[in-house]
Amino acid sequence: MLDKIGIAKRLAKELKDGYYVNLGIGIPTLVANYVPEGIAVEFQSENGVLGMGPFPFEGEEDADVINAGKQTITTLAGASFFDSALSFSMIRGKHVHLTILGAMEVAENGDIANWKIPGKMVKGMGGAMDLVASAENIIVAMMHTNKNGESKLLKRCTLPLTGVGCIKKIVTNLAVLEVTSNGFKLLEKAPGVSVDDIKKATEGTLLVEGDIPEIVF
Amino acid sequence: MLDKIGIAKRLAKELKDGYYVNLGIGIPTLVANYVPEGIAVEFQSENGVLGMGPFPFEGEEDADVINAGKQTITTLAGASFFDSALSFSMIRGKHVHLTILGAMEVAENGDIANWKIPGKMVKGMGGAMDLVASAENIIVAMMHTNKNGESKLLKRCTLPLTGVGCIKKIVTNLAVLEVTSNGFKLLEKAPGVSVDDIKKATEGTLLVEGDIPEIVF
Amino acid sequence: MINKEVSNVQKALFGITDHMTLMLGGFGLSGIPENAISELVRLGVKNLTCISNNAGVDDFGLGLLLQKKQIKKMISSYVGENDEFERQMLSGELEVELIPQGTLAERCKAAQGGFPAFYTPAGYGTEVAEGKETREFEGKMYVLEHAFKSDFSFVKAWKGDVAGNLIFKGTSRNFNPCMCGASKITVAEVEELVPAGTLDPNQIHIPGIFVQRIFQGTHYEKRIEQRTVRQKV
Amino acid sequence: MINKEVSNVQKALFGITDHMTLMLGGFGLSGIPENAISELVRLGVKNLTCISNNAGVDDFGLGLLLQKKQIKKMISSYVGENDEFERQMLSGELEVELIPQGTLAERCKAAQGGFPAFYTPAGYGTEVAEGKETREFEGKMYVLEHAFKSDFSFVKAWKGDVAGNLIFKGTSRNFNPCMCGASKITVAEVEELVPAGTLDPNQIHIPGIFVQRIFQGTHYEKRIEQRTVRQKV
Repeated sequence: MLDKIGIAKRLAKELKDGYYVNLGIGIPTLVANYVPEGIAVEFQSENGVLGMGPFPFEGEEDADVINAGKQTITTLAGASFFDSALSFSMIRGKHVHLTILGAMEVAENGDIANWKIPGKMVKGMGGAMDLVASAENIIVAMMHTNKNGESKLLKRCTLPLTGVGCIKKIVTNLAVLEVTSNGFKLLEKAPGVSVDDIKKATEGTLLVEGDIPEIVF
Repeated sequence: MLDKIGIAKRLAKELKDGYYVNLGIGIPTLVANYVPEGIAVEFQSENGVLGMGPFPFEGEEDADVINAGKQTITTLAGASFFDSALSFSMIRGKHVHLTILGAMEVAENGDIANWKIPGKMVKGMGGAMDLVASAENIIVAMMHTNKNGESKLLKRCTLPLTGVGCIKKIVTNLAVLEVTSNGFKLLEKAPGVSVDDIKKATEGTLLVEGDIPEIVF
Repeated sequence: MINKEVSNVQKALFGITDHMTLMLGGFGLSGIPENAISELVRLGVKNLTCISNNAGVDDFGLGLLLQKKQIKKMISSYVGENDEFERQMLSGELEVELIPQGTLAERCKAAQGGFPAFYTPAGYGTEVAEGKETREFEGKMYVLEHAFKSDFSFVKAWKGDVAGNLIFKGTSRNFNPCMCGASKITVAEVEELVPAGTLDPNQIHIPGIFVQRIFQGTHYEKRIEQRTVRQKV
Repeated sequence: MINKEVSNVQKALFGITDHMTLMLGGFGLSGIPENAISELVRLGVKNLTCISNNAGVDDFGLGLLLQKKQIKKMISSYVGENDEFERQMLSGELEVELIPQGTLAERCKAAQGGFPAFYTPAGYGTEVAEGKETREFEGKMYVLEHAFKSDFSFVKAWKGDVAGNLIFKGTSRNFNPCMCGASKITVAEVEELVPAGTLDPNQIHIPGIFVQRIFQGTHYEKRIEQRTVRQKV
């Protein structure tokens, strides 16, 4: 089973040379720490920065330089700042190559829900609806089950949707899965996790074809 | 009868304190030379400058600083440069208060034609269609008749339109006229010009009510 | 040069009344019009509709207006991190319209630029598209979204000149430029107000034509919401 | 940092073929991609569709491509000051689509920003609206206009860095920023190419994400179309 850092490390393998990448709040943010050697990627944050670097050293925080998670950040050489409209032009116009974001639920038809629990939690969608409606390459990073042990990989989402049919891949603490027209196709399993474990934790259709390799970083 | 400078001087009286103004090519451009004392106006050129100043001194021309007529210009304190999209946001969004432009024909219903003579002259509309479709306050500056002595103030335009029902006022070498629902209302006549002269030069309906004052600068 | 300077925040907010619709710049607590918000609290205007990406925190930003129950409706994309907001929303005291962040930015830009409506893919197939017109272009579905209509825009810039020209700093730029000229009156507050001719015309982020009033703000707290740092090794 | 530098104009134009649609920045002769145009002439690619506000003059700018009859169709807002253009247009050799200047800019921006279509008032009731969908919003009529589709954008900036970030100068900015990222491949030529980290991130006009290839151009003529001056008294 992977911890959050393990999930981030596996996600980092999805980065390719020349990619502009938007990382959501939570686990996705950690991906920036594990960019493979020898490739160049730039991180975009939808509040208006491209070329994000690591967190600042203590005492060097600037309230005017934050990411979409409202965290203080730094920028790297080649960075740029811009307004929210141009930022979403980058996203909507498919200039951002990869989006990694969290989810409450993903359905086997590629639907995603991550912004609202009616009557309980209503934080809002932020930039997520623009991201999932626009990007060609969207990966969900999340725990396979919720705090009550219920599967987050469903036949159909039960919560209000963020986007329809848009998710292509999912990396969880248990597995890497691809969304296909027949269901969730199991690509890789986490160390120490069996295919049966994954089956039990997956409410949606799980497709298991041949030997499933173990995740390597 | 007014010459071009006279027309420009009369047009300058339409400027009001705090106005952002877009001046078309030709006579309108001259208006900038006759801004009344004591008022502040800024001139916008749709190729991307606000706060235009006079022409540069010889030897100080900059190919990167021109107006929409492709003339070399200077800028005044408080000027700004911007791209074509933001420039037309200023125009379409009604942030520009007054547009003065030339015309080949104006009709008594407020239609204007100034961009094309089918089969003969096709220069294009440039920014004129955006300007006349957007501005609330559009004044046409032109000669009352064309080179063949034919009226340019018509019942209906004969050339392809630039905009429909958008012209409010016209300043010519002979008169100042307002476009009303009943026709061209004569507001002022040029020095040495009689109401009859204006009638003869106007193909569209001319409304003459009471004494018509002479244009004063 | 058309002078837009007003001497203080009181004059800058002249004409504000109950039931108005306001746009307020900022992302989280970064780039928010702190002085304008304080004055709105002092004036006690009520039943406001606020268009702002976020709703501040309990004791800062728009949270201050929420505490005083001056806001009738919020139009935002993300409203976490604010308990009082959540309480008012779940209890029904506060009307909330949540819309995608890019749609929010572009509805401001549409108002600024005289576009009545545009098509965007964001939110198609979700409840934010309910009751809205949708349309297919080349096999993909889009939602028709309309320009906002509002009375005042309150924006915060880093530097400005008396002609109303604005320069923003870092990510505190965010929605501020998009909201300039998107309301009947745009009020800009700046950390430093300089004479016309001081700023490079080539480096202006928002030309003064989009700003009706400008003043130099005071006492910027610029609170940091998530102070994240790394240790020097 | 993702490096976008290519060493010369030949590499910058790699992949250009006949029948492609190109966007070219510039207003009049100001801010035109002089190096890219020269290379297009040298390559002799034909049957091009060119989206550009103007068509140059007889012996400069896009006029050079017109002379060699490389252009099949021009999409522009203003094409005066070019005798060869007029001759080809009136004789029917050259297809010409004239559209309002603001519409041209925004159709580029729509392509850049992933908007399929938008409503604008420009051209309503005129022949440019013929065959186009029109619609009323609050008593005013608008025309539905669509995003451009094109293969290459050629833009000219003042300064750029190897990450593709661009800064434009004066009114030579014009359509250039709008065309960046609006084609499959955007090629930027700059007067001065600097290392990443040299330009202030706060003062970038176009972030490098919208640019695929950047090179430092040579021999900029920057011809002035209308040299207007006043005399020193």
